Amino acid sequence: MSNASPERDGGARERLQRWLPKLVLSPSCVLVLFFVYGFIAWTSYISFSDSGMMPDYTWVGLHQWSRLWTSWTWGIALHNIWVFGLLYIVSCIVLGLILAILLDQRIRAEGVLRTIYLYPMALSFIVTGTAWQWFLNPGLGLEKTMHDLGWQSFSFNWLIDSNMAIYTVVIAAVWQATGFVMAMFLAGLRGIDGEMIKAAQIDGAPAWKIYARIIIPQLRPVFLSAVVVLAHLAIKSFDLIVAMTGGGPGNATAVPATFMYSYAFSRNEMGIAAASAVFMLAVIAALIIPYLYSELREPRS
Amino acid sequence: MSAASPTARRGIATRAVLYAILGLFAIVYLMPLYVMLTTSFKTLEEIHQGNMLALPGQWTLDPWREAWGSACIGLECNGVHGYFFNSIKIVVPAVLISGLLGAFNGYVLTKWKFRGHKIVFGLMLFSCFIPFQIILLPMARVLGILHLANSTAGLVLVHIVYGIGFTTLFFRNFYASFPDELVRAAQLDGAGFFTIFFRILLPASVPIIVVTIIWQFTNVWNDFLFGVSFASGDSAPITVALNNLVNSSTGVKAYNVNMAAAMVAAVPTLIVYILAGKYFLRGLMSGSVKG
Amino acid sequence: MSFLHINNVHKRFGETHVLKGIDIAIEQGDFLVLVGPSGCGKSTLLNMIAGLDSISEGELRLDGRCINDVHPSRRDIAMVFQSYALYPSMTVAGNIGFGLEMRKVPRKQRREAVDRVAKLLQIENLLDRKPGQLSGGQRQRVAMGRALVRDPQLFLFDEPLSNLDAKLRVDMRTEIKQLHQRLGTTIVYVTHDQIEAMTLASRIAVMRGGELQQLGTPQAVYDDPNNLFVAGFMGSPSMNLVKARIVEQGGLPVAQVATDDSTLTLPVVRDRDALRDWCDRDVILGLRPEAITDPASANHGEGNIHEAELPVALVEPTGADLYVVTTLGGTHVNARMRPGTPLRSGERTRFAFDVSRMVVFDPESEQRIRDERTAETTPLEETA
Amino acid sequence: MSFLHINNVHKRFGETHVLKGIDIAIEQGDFLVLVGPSGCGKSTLLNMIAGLDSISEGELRLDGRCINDVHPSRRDIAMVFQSYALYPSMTVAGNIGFGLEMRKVPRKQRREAVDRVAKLLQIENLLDRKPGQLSGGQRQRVAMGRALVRDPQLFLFDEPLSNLDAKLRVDMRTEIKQLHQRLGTTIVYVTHDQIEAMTLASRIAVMRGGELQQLGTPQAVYDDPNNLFVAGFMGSPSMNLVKARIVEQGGLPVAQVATDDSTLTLPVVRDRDALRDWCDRDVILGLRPEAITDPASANHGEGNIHEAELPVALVEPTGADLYVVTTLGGTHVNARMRPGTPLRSGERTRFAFDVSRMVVFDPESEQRIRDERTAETTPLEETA
Amino acid sequence: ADTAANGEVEVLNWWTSGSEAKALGALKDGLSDQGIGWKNMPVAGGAGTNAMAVLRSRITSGNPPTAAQVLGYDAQDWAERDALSSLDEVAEAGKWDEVFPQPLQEFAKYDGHWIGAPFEIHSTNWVWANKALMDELDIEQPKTWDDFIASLKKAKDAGYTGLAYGGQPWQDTTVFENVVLATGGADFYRKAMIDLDPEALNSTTMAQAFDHLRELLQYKDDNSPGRDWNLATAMVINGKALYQIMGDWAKGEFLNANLEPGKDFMCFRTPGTQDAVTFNSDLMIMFDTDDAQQQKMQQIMATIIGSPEFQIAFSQIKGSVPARMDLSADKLDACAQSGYEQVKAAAENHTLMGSMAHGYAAPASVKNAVFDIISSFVNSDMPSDVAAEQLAMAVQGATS
Ligand SMILES: Nc1ncnc2c1ncn2[C@@H]1O[C@H](COP(=O)(O)OP(=O)(O)OP(=O)(O)O)[C@@H](O)[C@H]1O
Ligand SMILES: Nc1ncnc2c1ncn2[C@@H]1O[C@H](COP(=O)(O)OP(=O)(O)OP(=O)(O)O)[C@@H](O)[C@H]1O
Ligand SMILES: [Mg+2]
Ligand SMILES: [Mg+2]
Repeated sequence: MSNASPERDGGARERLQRWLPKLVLSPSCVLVLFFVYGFIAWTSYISFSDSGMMPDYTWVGLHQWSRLWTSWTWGIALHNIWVFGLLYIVSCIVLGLILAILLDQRIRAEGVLRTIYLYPMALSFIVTGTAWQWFLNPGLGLEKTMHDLGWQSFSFNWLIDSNMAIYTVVIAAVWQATGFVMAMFLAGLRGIDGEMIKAAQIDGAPAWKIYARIIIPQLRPVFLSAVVVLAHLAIKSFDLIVAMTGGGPGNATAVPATFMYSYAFSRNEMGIAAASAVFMLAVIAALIIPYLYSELREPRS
Repeated sequence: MSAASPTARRGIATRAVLYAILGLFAIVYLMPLYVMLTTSFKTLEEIHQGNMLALPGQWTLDPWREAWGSACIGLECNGVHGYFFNSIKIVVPAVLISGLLGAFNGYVLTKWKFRGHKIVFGLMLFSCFIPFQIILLPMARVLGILHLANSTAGLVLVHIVYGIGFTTLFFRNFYASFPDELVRAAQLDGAGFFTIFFRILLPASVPIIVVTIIWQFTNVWNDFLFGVSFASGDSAPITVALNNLVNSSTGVKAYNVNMAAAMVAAVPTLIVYILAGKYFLRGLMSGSVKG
Repeated sequence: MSFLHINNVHKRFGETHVLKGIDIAIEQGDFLVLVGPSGCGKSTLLNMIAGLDSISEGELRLDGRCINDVHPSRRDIAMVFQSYALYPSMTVAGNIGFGLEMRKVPRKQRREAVDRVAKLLQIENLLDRKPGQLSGGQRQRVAMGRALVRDPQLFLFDEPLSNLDAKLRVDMRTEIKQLHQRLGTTIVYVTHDQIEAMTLASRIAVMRGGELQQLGTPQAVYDDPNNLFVAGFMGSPSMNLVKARIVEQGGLPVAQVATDDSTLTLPVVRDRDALRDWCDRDVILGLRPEAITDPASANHGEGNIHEAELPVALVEPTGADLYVVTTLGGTHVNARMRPGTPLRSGERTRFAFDVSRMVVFDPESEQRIRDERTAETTPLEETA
Repeated sequence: MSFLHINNVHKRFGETHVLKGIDIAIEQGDFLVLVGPSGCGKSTLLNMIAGLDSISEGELRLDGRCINDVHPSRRDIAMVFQSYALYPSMTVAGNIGFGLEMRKVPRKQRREAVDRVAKLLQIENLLDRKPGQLSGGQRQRVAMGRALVRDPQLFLFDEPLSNLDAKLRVDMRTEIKQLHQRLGTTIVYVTHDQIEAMTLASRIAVMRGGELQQLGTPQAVYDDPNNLFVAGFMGSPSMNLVKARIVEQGGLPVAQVATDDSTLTLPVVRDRDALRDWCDRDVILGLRPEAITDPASANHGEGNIHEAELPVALVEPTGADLYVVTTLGGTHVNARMRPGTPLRSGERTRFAFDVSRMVVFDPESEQRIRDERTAETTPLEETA
Repeated sequence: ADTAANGEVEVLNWWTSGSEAKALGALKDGLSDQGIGWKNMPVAGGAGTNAMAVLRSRITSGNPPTAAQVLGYDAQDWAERDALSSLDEVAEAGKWDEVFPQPLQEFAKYDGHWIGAPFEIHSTNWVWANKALMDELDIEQPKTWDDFIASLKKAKDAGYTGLAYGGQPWQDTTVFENVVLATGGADFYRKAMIDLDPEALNSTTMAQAFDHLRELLQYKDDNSPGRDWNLATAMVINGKALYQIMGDWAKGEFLNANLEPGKDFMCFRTPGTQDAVTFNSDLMIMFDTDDAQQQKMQQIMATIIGSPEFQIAFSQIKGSVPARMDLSADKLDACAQSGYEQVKAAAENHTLMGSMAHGYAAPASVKNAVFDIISSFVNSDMPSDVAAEQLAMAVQGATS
């Protein structure tokens, strides 16, 4: 289309029209390229530098990385994010799906219940952390209440048990995100063709089999989205841990996000913090990029 | 239907179980909110002796008054209301601008495709997943260079940058379900790029606008990390003020005031969820679920 | 006792009264086609027969047994849904075999049944695909296979061919017809396609706004409609409905119709006795396009042909036919002529009216004006 | 010079070659209908004419001017999209008036134009509704209105009636036809409906896999198809295509067709000269269903009727017609008979073949076997 | 006062409420007497971690606050980066070299220049005891480690919690450093905790210290993990627990509850550590600026902090003792009076040593590495010799 069209006033305006979409997209592109990918590059560099309290651009090769891998807490943090992430994602999905299925049974108070399940997502853990701490604290919350009510043998002390503390974090995190997952599943359920369910009824399938064999397999895209959103939340679970356990007892509930923060800002080990960040980013990329690829490869119908 | 048939009676029993389960979940879900609310209406003595789950024996609004207007944060005893308005000053432009940019991006990426549009989208989407800790220092430097350090304007910029990924995702998926013919028809009608967007696509985007606003509003309002790092002091958002109030290292903890302050901090997001929750589901159904 | 007996069945969705007392009875081996405008309650009726919607009032009997409260899975009914409703996560074989699996048919037997049906529908080579990888026509056949594999007491089809292109549609229609002839199973079939209804049905039920308008053989419904609605609804292009006046001429009632420039007088052949009472009153005449032809194509053998020269308003050749439009009684009237007839709008030409096929309606009640004995020809199936 | 000249136009989407050199020229006031199977490139061609897709190769001329690089908004073309593409957030009036608004027509004038079009389409009372509140037929009319309000040089319609029910479709078809006659604007129209194509077109272009198969008047395409594809594609029920053998009998070529029990010999009338070369070779005969009738309905006047008694395989009454299926040359053959003919499958009856309408194809190249002079009747429009 | 004319100081701190904020108020008042305004900038949480993150972000963005409250090595780190203003003039005028004890000067001076103004001295080797409970159980103030354990046992047998314990890493380590000091004495403490001598860290003495810690932990209650220190103090106040080992800021809680030292509660050095003091101290550092007005205000602020009146007034509120060694302790309470004397003595005897738990023994990276080990020791059943070995390794890892 190089040959100039004979239109007189058209040329400039038409060219503008042709460039306009890219022009409009470019501010976002520039922002993202600079503030996200530029910073990722910067962090990657820092992970090979001798940075301590403040960035220092002396190249030290893999020094920080080897210190990261010999670090005692990093092992715990990795183990925790693995346990936490897995449990968190699985429980949220299972609970969210169950709630969505239950809510999908033409429930009277659906609107109210939906809001109740959804509201925790609205609150930051800076806000709810204290309430959770109380609630799970054996001396103050659930356990004490049960004792007061006469159930003396009731025991729930996970918050202070270094082996179990991570599970209390899971509980609170699940509480927060289940509603959101439920909403996603509910939307997915509502999108399923009602005739198909009727067809299955005619085929003689009982209700639970209809869900197990027909409906749930069709929610695959919702599962994928839910996993992505939850993985995103799990990796960023910083407020949550800080508000509930501060990473304790000991380092029992340290996760990469708290590890990074603590190494960067209280231990003055920015190099290690950067290395851990780059590592986490690589893990996320390994998880997300195949998903993005599969999502974007084919034009959605 | 006449007399209850066996199937009908079994139906009633199942529904009773159904409602019981849903009700139980609802109670569990409401527990933390309940604890926070009741505590915020109790006196300090009652908290120290009483049961956490009990209703206040003697209701008092003082904790709320104190949290709003006279609780001390550092050496200033003006409550959290100033910070509340800081948050509003941050949330409103951040949500609007990131939403608008996301809408533009979604529009271009679906209706004005160009070579490499998928890569651009992939890059934007991936930006949703970076751990924010790593960008604190470089961001601080950049804000300093831009003279936006320690200001609400700086925080607005930060939230816009890191909100673009999700807003673009939402709008892209939504607009992907719009027929391309719409844009073509408008072109034949003689409409240009912006006219098509503002006159035709945007007015039809209400469901996804609601989803985006809810998501962004919640994220920005509840943000702590950016707030504490880039805008502490007088321009701090409410989460930071709340943290300062709650996390004193010494002294008697005024749990009731803390809880009241926490509720103040939670009210806007709660309102948004309750008011727009219905549209939220609708918006999710209109395409954003699919990834 | 009939095989399927729909006895004064009502359906209400909250305030809306969707079905207002439907009475239909068919015999084993019948092919009942439900037709009617969109939203008239066809799918609702089908769903109620299948047990997928509850019955607000009335009774459903299948083979003598009341099935009002029987769960869908225990009614021994197979259904093909308009939207196919294939299970997207299962293969074609899985889709077809699912009903058998739920009925605990052993794997081996299931396999054989699926293979048999697949062969019948010529989809053997698709058995391992997922529905998403099939073309529209193939999907339709899978949906069909899911019903056919089951050998039920009753088949229900809800517009099963509506999403197919013209060619495939004709093929599938023939397929269904042959199937019905071979198996002899009772079928209830919903469609909005005229040709489908006419060619497949042994009985057609015409519905409108939740009420049954007419139940009868295709021929009866087509040639002998109960009322204006049925007359106008059946057939494409639809029956010409023309305002006319009955006058007496030579002791016999004749119909007078205004043309553009004069008056056309058509003798009345059918329902002559009833029409005697209508002298000097306005009526509506119903004439099928194929009953108005060029004189050469007219059915001189059996018909009662009356010719007239009229102006041509519009000419529409469709290849197979030539539709010629003229104006009668103030409305356009379609006449079907042999293709190739050299006509232009504005010209005048001779039209041959086969008045033996003409029907007459009361313009107020919109009911047919009929001789008593005519109505008796299909006494059981007509409804008020 | 023609009004719209599509000159060797190609379209490639990356690797896929969607249009492979299309040549079409039509005059001002023509009504060109594009038909062809799904995915053959009809919409693509329309989009290219509108300027919504770029042209990979070739040239588009409108009124003598090359418009390859002219922006859609300055081509003076109006288009109705298959999916309507109504602006969901605007009222009906807003939708119709949007094109004028973009062209800076003053508000008052715009209002008048919208009102005029609304009146024409009988949607005056819907002007304040949003598209979501309209029924399918109403939406379609709004989409139409959006194009009609504009008074462009060229209208493009992409399957504009495909989503309507049968009745509305017939009405809208008539509407479009009258509109075209009144305005005289040039129209390019895509459809997969046979009747639409036949009744509306002044020229039909049959496409297949990105290539033009035949361009001609509806009559030419229907009666005188260039090849097997066009013959099979046009018409519903489609043309009977029967294997036969040409032999010489009495110095003239005749076609011999195997029936169930014997051999049927049909004289050849058309393309006799060309067929002389085909003696003792296999061919494919094309016979429209309406050219095989009962002897009484046969076109004895103009046709060349050849009768034979054959067994009836299947009978399909459609109300207006009775399709009788028999077997010829190993395939089912549809014959169209007068409704009411009392026939059952298994019986034998007399069929009348109008051999003057029979066409013959080369089974290998699938091309028509044609006399030279026949091809000359429409020399400019036929394509190789 | 017309503060605008004289400008405002912006002081980053994590003293957001309670006695700490009140103590800071004394500084604010002092400044406002000079017509200088105060811009609020508190950053709570994470024992100053959030504040340090903010400080870094402020300095990175080229927009440092006027001054900041820091602990221990942080002042040195910032000085190393030339980020700080020199306080030499103020120090000279106030004879800081003479009045502040040497161990403190190591943190407040960098390269021979004063860079931080010390607010106070806290000592961390204190035991806080409920007097009524001691009387009830007939317990004398224990003088030796064994006495101490014996009295705890008595309390436990009587159904009380022996040791009120807050299970956070810094509290674990506070108790631990008390045990190390009690077990190995001042020299060992210095060698292990300050010189970070690997042999000392992985010695039998260290293992013994871990044994003692394990023994001590038997007397805490089960709910300790995560508990804030002031809640542990409340247990002593309410008579639920006998002792708490905590720095002298715990005293503020007793005073707040209207208890009197010596009468309602007791304060004494952790048995076995009587002749040494482990300390920490808050430093105010001033950031380098070109703004003359800011510089002037920084000097004024430093002068105020170093002044005898402020030092006394501040410690009165905060429960600490003055960082200056040349003041009269009359105005302080009984505990502080004895504490002040002990600090003075320790300073003389070179047994005034930095606290590991509060970052005055080793840099942050080492401190946190120690936290890791101590916390996991407390929260698991790690054997003592393993713990000692791990400790040595962790420290080595952090210093490499
Ligand atoms: N769940 C429901 N609640 C209220 N009204 C309903 C419900 N389901 C169907 N209807 C109404 O009942 C009427 C009959 O619907 P039905 O689906 O049976 O129509 P139909 O004859 O199958 O039409 P179509 O030919 O368009 O499929 C419609 O007017 C519809 O709006
Ligand atoms: N953007 C595109 N990229 C690649 N191939 C395309 C694209 N758009 C269309 N095609 C292909 O081009 C071919 C022609 O498409 P077109 O839409 O013109 O078909 P059509 O003739 O209009 O079919 P239908 O009757 O189904 O509307 C199809 O095979 C289609 O898959
Ligand atoms: Mg229906
Ligand atoms: Mg198309």
